[in-house]
Amino acid sequence: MEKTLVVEMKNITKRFPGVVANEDVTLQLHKGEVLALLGENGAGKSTLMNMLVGLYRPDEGEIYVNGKHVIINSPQDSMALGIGMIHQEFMLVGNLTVAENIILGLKDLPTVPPISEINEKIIELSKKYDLKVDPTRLVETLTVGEQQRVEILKLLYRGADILILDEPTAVLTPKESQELNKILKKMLSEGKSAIFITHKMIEVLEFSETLMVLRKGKCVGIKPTASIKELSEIANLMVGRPVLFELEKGPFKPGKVRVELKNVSVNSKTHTRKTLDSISFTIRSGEILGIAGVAGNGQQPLSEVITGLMRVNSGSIIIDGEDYTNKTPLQIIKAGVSHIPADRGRMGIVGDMSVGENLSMKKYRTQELSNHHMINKSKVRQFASNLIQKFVIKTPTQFTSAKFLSGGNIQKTILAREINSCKGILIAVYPSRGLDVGAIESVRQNIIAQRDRGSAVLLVSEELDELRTVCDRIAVMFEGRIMDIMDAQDASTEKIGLLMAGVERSEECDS
Amino acid sequence: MNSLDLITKLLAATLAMGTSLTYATLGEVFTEKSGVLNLGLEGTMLMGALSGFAVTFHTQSLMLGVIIAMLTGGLFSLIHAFLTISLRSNQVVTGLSITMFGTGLANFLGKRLGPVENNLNLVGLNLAAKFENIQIPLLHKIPVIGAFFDVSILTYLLYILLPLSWYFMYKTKHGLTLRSVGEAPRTAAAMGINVNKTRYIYTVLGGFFAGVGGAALSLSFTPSWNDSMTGGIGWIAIALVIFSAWNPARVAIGTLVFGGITSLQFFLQAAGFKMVIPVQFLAIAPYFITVVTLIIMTINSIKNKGSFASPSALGTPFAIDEK
Amino acid sequence: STETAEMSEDAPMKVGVIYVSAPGDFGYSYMHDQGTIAAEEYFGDKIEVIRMENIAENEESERAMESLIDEGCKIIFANSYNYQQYMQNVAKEHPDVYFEHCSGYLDNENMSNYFGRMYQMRYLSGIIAGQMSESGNLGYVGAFNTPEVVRGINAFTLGARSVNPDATVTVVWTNTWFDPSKEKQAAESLLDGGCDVIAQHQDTTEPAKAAIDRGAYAIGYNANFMELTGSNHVLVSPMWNWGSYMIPEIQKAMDGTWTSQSYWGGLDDDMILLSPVSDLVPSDTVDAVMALEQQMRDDTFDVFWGELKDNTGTVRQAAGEKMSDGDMLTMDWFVEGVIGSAK
Amino acid sequence: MRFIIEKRNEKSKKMQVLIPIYSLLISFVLGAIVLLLSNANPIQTYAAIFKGAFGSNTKIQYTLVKMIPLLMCGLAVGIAFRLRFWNIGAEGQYVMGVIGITWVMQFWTWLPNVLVLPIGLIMAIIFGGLWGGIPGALKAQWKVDETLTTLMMNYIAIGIAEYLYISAWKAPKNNMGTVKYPDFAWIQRFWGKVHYGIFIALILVVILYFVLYKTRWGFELNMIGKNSEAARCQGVSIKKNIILAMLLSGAIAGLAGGIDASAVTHSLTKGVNSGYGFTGIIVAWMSGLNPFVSIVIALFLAALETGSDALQITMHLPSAMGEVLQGLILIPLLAGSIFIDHRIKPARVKGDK
Ligand SMILES: Nc1ncnc2c1ncn2[C@@H]1O[C@H](COP(=O)(O)OP(=O)(O)OP(=O)(O)O)[C@@H](O)[C@H]1O
Ligand SMILES: Nc1ncnc2c1ncn2[C@@H]1O[C@H](COP(=O)(O)OP(=O)(O)OP(=O)(O)O)[C@@H](O)[C@H]1O
Ligand SMILES: [Mg+2]
Ligand SMILES: [Mg+2]
Repeated sequence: MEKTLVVEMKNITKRFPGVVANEDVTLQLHKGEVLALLGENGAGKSTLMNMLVGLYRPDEGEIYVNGKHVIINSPQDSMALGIGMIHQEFMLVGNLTVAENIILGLKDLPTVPPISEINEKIIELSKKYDLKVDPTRLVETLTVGEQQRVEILKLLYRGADILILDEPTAVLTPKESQELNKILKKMLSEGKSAIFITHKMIEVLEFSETLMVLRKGKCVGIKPTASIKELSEIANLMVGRPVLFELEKGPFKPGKVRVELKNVSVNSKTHTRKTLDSISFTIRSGEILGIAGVAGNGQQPLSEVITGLMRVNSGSIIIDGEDYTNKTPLQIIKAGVSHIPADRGRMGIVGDMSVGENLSMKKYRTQELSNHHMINKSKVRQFASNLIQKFVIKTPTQFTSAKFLSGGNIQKTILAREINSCKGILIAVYPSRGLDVGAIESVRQNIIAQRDRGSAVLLVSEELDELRTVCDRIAVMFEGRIMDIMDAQDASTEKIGLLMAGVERSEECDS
Repeated sequence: MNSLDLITKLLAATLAMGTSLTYATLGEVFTEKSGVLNLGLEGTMLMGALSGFAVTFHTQSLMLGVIIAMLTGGLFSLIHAFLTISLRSNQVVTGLSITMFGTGLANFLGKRLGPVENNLNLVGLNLAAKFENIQIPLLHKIPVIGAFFDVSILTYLLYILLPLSWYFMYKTKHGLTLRSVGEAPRTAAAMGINVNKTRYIYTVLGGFFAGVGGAALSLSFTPSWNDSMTGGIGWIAIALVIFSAWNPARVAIGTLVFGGITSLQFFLQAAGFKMVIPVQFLAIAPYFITVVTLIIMTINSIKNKGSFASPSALGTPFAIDEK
Repeated sequence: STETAEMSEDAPMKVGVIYVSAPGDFGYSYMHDQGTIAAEEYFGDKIEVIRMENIAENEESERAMESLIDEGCKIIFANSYNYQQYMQNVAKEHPDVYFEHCSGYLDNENMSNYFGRMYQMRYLSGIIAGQMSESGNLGYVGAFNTPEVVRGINAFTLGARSVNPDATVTVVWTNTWFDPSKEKQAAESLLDGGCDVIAQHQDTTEPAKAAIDRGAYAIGYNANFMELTGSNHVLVSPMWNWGSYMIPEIQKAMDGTWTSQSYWGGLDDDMILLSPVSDLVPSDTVDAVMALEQQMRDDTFDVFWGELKDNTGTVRQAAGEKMSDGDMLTMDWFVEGVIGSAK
Repeated sequence: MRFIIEKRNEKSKKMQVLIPIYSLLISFVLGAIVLLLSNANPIQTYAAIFKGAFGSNTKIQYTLVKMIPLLMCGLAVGIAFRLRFWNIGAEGQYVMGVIGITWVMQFWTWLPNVLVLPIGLIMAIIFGGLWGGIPGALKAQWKVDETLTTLMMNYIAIGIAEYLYISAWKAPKNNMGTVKYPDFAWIQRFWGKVHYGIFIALILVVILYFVLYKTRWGFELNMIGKNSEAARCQGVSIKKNIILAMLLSGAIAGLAGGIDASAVTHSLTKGVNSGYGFTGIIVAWMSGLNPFVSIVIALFLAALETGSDALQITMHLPSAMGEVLQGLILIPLLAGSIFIDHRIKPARVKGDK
């Protein structure tokens, strides 16, 4: 079959202050084909795609769509060319409804949009693709999975033929990912073409015809997916060195109880059901407790009550034998708790401060970095450069604003800070979300090392693989409750999957 | 005077005084909704008042006066827009500077745009005509409500503009664009909206309203030109934008509360009420009560899930390729 | 500097004038400027006037005076109450310059204070208001409850009640000397409350205009409001005539005969005036007012003549006695017939 | 041709110096046009303004005296701005400071003489601090919008001051205004008009520089201002710091009022709300919230103000022209500020058709 080129980006170069995000990259997408765009965090994938949709303009190079040379100055231009993109960070307006988000920016919209007609059309579309979502709801009240559905509906509604998907599954649960993948298949079967950015190797194999790898802004390889025999091949290409898929993990030797939750409950402001409902468990030193569950079932509130960011309504939290219920975040930090928060941009870093300052944010209070109330700048510099080296954080200098780092390196910065200051208790929430294989490897390895050194770790994750390989025990959460806690080796995907869906153990036995 | 009568008159006074304030507040709601904070309102209004008066004085045309006031307001906001949107200067300081500049320029021009007979002064001149109250037959006789039907054309216009603005903002595609730009500019840009163009439009629109607000003083409420005649109304308008939670439908509440209390304290004095509190305290009552009301409303809204959130991107410049 | 100013014999003498607001306001500073203009016309090129307007009543005024002295001013007039302290300071440092402060009480060897007995005109305007009012409800828009304003209200009330013993004067405070909107609102509220004459101690014509618009009467202040508004519903305006003071003082400074004084001028020396009376006022009333004006000029009639009771009934001035200047200058109570609070 | 604005890799040191110079040149040109239109010789006018601000010892002294409250109000709002707390209430906090010191001066007569001034200044700090602390607490506790509360509280403070100097605290003989402070409690002058308050302001600059740039607390304020949610996760209490910063902000504005009252006005009277609180906002921002730079900006703005007197004296222009020229100086400066961390370049034309 003759393959027609739908998109061709020729010799694209894009520079940002201090970095060359893309250098002489050439990309080709054929009709009906899925191109997997791979690369480490910060390799320049999102940047390249943003140029295709007109958010950025290339410094050098040319773009051809359907054989015609085009200048894409704005997203409006790219939409007119039938290009649509799901961005890495959701592009949604929280206080608008689903329908409003979907029609936002549409060119040929009548002045007074016929909302009921639009709602119907959305419902129709969502039925066709099995994307359940209520068009009248405010987007800020939706779960992450639902928000992703809105993003897809935006593409469908606009009838884009060329889809760009920038890590669409990064924040989804396995189940949601599977659903998304089904939808994608359906869309592709209609003759659409797609560029798919992901860090998940399985998805690469499952979807793409061709894969293209970027490293440090340059293209380092284009291959037919069929030619790939082992996953490690891609990983090595991306990272430029062999990647370990096996984690080194010491034997499980649990020590004394470090954290204990007793019947912790948090009332919900909006729902009648509790946000957290009688949660009880313990974490011992030298142990990693995994929390599995579909996002929005209380994992994040759980991490926040332990770190003092959210108040509990009843129950108690005991750290090293002392009651820390409703203590301030600072008191809990001083008790030795480190925290890798779920939303790294919002909670984890201060984008407008330097990488070095961000690294020192847990330690600036201590004698290590300050004498009494004065911060010792030279000690901070030394401290930061050590951490940057140790955790291989890619940053032009430690004085660069943290916001300029790629997602993966932002996460490494947080990890470095929290692990460095960790005094035995680590709460990690989705620590590998959106990271490349290399970064994931190092994050997991670091967490395990922490446990091997005798720390108590709570790991919230949606990746069953991760939970199974990293954790010692796994608890499954559903609607604010803990459904069950089991040893990691007893945790089969099916078992966890059922619990995550809210099926009680007993019911499972009955059936 | 019976109490119904008193309330009617109080309401009438509030409407007369509140007209200018409402225009300015409504305009600033549009501006802020798009993510631009315009603290230059006071200076912009004053320029509107000045230009409106000067033009009407020389041409005898009230319509032309209002139009020129509107355009002047728009022009002044355009300066603000250019500085804060294109050149990304700090919105707070730019606004303050514009107020300083506008106040100075208006007061200066007030001594230059008058007729030769009056030493080029505009101060102390009277207009041949001003916006008179128009009574709607029968309706204006109804107690209390009647006050709404015995106002000037500029006030009647607000009866249309306020609901229309609400409709525009929440029901039309332009309103959708406006809200998204102030709330999530990156998203708006990704959806093909020209964020900065939108912000320009609504900043200038806000200026149009501010200009008319100024003219409502110099051509209708106190038809004359006086140095700094806006007397802080622009600042109050900025405060009332918050009070109305950036919702055009609630602008009227804010201006009625503030204007009402201002008028009320005069009414109480005029009614010979034995004052237990010093007169200066009556003068600060409107400010005090506005703050207290805001506190109560805010606490209430926290309980019923916040409705007092400002547009998320308010005050921050936008550039697509900058994080 | 001072040297250059004294260089030539017939170089004009420099006169500095400091105004609290812009003289274009047709209010207080405007009338001062009329005085200055009168002096300019009188002396021709023998003097050169340097004006400074909108000078705040803080150290800015001191700076303004120093600047004027730098420019070589020989005599400096300043027209607002709170300048007095600063003027006294500067006066002590510049014994060779003459200082003239309006509306205060401080003085120095080279500093005088001066003011006018505006209450006399207020009384006369009160007679006209009392005569013309049908309801007997008079309204008065007041800026701040300072002794000067309170004194004016009392005099106005006494005048009105001298012809209409049942008349009342309702006071509304605006807490601003100058704010067109507030002044208008205050007047409107008085009119809504049934007042049919509006008097004012404010710096814009808005209260008067509000009255005219409603077909009520107005009493002006500072300048001739009948001219400014073009309406004969302005019955009369008590006015300042600062030229009558400034011209002789400048002359004395020129002649080197200047001496310091505390001067509270009245009708007898033309520092205050009554504008022409509206043609709506019956001629016998005008005649009566003129007769009384002559009596005041001759010092045979006093406005604050006992017995005077305040509006709670307490006797404030014993019968058959005239009130001392000291008591007038600190007045903080309203006479019978005033509705409102002086505190 | 289209132009695009591109971010520089780092702030340009060169531009930080050049921009004010270029901006001023543009201002002069704009101002010259306005002046020519009003029949004034621009060169003469500018020379007069400069002479008015720096032309003699006395002029320099007045400029310095004016700088003190401007600088302190700039420092005050700068602290709040660090937290993204829009304190536009420095004016009211300043007025409350004057009320505080006046209370001590007028009524605490039993105090030993040497203590009157220090205690008066402390009271100014307390009054100003509380006036700033209230909106701070309202924000911290209930998220009440500070722009509205601080703005409204300006008017309230001014109203209270008017009540006090016209009625309650009025000196018996006065038309308005409280009694003069006892002269042993005045802040003394050491060079002409310049009083010792200037040292308090300068010491404050140094202290604040250290606090804001060198201490843990300064670091915490910075974190909160730039991402309060992240700061909270790092154990920084947002509520506590908003209240603390606003107490401090208000206290400094109050102190500014106290100093000006005890050194210059010597009483509470009309003119107490002189606009320093608002100009302080401009000082804070133009200085990039840097205390040392604030000195330069405050001096500049003070000079503009004192120099503007010359417009009336030498050029016989109305005082409003001063504001016009000040606006014309600020606007190009604001417009230029972008080039410190951005450069402008023509959009790429290659490939355009
Ligand atoms: N607007 C910007 N300003 C400055 N630098 C930027 C900007 N956007 C991206 N960069 C830099 O360009 C490089 C490429 O970033 P990009 O976001 O394209 O990476 P990516 O491959 O998508 O990474 P990830 O997998 O983490 O999403 C990174 O070094 C990033 O820090
Ligand atoms: N993140 C942390 N990890 C470990 N220890 C900490 C941490 N933060 C603070 N500390 C320690 O806790 C103690 C108290 O902390 P705090 O910040 O209150 O100290 P401080 O500022 O020196 O004291 P104070 O403010 O009371 O004078 C200090 O000894 C400090 O070193
Ligand atoms: Mg990316
Ligand atoms: Mg401490």
